Amino acid sequence: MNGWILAATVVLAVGLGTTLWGVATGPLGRRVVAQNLSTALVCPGLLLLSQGYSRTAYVDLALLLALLGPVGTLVFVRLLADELGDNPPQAWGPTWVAAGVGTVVVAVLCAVTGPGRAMVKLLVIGALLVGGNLLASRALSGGFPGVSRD
Amino acid sequence: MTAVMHVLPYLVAAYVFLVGAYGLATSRNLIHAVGCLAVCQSATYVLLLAVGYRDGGTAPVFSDIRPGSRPVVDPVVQALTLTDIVVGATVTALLLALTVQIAKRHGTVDPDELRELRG
Amino acid sequence: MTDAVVVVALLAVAGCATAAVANRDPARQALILAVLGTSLAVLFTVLQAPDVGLSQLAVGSALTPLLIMLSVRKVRRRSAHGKDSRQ
Amino acid sequence: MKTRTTLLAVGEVLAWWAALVVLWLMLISTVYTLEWVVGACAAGLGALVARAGRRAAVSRR
Amino acid sequence: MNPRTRLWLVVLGGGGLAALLVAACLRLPVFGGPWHPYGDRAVRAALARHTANTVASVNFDQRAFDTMGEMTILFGAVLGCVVLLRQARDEHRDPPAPCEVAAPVRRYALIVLPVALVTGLYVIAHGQLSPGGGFQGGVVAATALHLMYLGADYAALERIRPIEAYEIGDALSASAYLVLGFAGVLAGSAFLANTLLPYGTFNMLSSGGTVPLLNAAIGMEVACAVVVLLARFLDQAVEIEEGSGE
Repeated sequence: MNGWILAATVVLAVGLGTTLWGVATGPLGRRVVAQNLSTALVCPGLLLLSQGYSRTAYVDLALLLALLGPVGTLVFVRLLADELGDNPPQAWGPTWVAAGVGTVVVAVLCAVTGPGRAMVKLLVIGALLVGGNLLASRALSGGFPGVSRD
Repeated sequence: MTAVMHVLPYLVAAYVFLVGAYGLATSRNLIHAVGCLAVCQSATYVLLLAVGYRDGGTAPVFSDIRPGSRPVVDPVVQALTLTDIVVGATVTALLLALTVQIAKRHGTVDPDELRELRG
Repeated sequence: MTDAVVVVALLAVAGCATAAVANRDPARQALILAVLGTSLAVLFTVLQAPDVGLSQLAVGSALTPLLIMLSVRKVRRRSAHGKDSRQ
Repeated sequence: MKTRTTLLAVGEVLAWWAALVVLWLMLISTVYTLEWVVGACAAGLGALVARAGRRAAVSRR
Repeated sequence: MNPRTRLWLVVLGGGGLAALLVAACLRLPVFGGPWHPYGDRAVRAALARHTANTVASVNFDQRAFDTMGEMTILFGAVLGCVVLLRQARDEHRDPPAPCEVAAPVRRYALIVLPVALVTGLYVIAHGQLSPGGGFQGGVVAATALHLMYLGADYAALERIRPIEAYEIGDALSASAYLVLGFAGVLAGSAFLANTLLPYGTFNMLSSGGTVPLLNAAIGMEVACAVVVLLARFLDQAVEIEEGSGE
């Protein structure tokens, strides 16, 4: 047991616990928000686990999640557009908290890794993660003016 | 704690399987039933990987560690689980295709209504 | 103590499985199945199976939800159309 | 006019190719000749798809 | 059978199954135990053949025949979906109205599409070294193409995805796997035996004998199969309408 795994345990327990509660109950809009947050919070957890097990190979998992997580949310945004159109969910507080967790974790890991290609890979993951989740969140809340839904 | 930990993953696998089977038996919508079958399949992944785990072990992948420097977990069950996930995904796709076909031919995806139609 | 993270992942998987069965609407179930896929990937990582975790992420995060949501859309459109023609 | 379009197209593909080769080099752990060859091929494919995708997305408008 | 009797039957059967499963769980080797005879042998065999990722070695070398079965299941399932979801005689194609997608989403899709494709190819190419392999990378690459549907519309996806090419690619890569297997027979050893090529330097792209080639064949097969599969579902959900198109 080391500090990294402890931090990962906390992030995963809080992240998975709250998003499971959010995705299993309540109106449809809140559920999609929770699904988006689950990828946004699990990805930093996976990065911390990779550092905790001192295996750089595990970073690929976080890379794939950062790429495909927002894609999954966009699938729901696209195919549930009719149901979500009436009252689009607004959840900027949790979204920014998740983005903050992602940023902090990536920054700390970059500081530990030191300059090099591994650090750039971490930065790529961080950019994909935060950018993708903020965009998915904005698409979800209907924050793009002048868009006609099909 | 340790005594519980020795069986907890197996019990979780059994629980997930039973919950999926319950959902499958009581489902009123074929698409929901396909989702429940996916839950049942995830129980098999949990069971297989739990059997192969070794305390303090790491993944049997030697791209970033020297072979023999750390104990590794069982790769055979991991390969089996990989096959399991592929087969699970294709089964889901095939069953969803069947469901779409049933909806087209009979106009419903409720198994009880389908039984009445046939009888 | 490394077991703590295993326990967290196991409980998340069990909780997601229960929720996926309890929610009877396929669209809501697809959302929970996406979260179930993510928690399974976490469980596979802590059980030291990154290969399996990668394939679970690839299948569970975008492919399965897309398949289910497309089927839901087709079935809904089909039944809406059927109701129209019956009237 | 025609040459200009061709130049722009080639430039777009080359820019994507360079960016994707850099991405490939960041993903891998050790660099050697075969890695360069495979990475360059993969990045070439990615660059062609990137251009095709952009054209497909805007052509209708 | 009325729902009430059925529920009782489910409870009874489920209870019995639960009791048996719990009894079995208590007798299984303890979780995290040190005794893994097959795993230890598989790791030794993989290292002897210079394959860094033992899981890939098990899938494409030691149990390559099983992977052929898995590939056959995938191929058959895709064939089944193509047959089930074909356009019936009483249906017609109705091109959907173009859908306006917000500009940031379109830009995101157009940037992430090549990045995800290259990542998928990276996962395939490094299957025998780091975690990953043909299956994982193939699904990622196929999913990447469908960003065109999310970022623009179905017509745009169809423009960059000639479906016949993917059907041919699916069949070609499945036969490539078989041909590689028979090459082992022609070279004087067994079907799918990894004796054809030199094992190479440990932890390099060219290591592991036929493992990288089989891996690439599976990667292409999976990518093409997923694209064909999703194309059928998208056709049904977006384009094909009831009625014979008056």
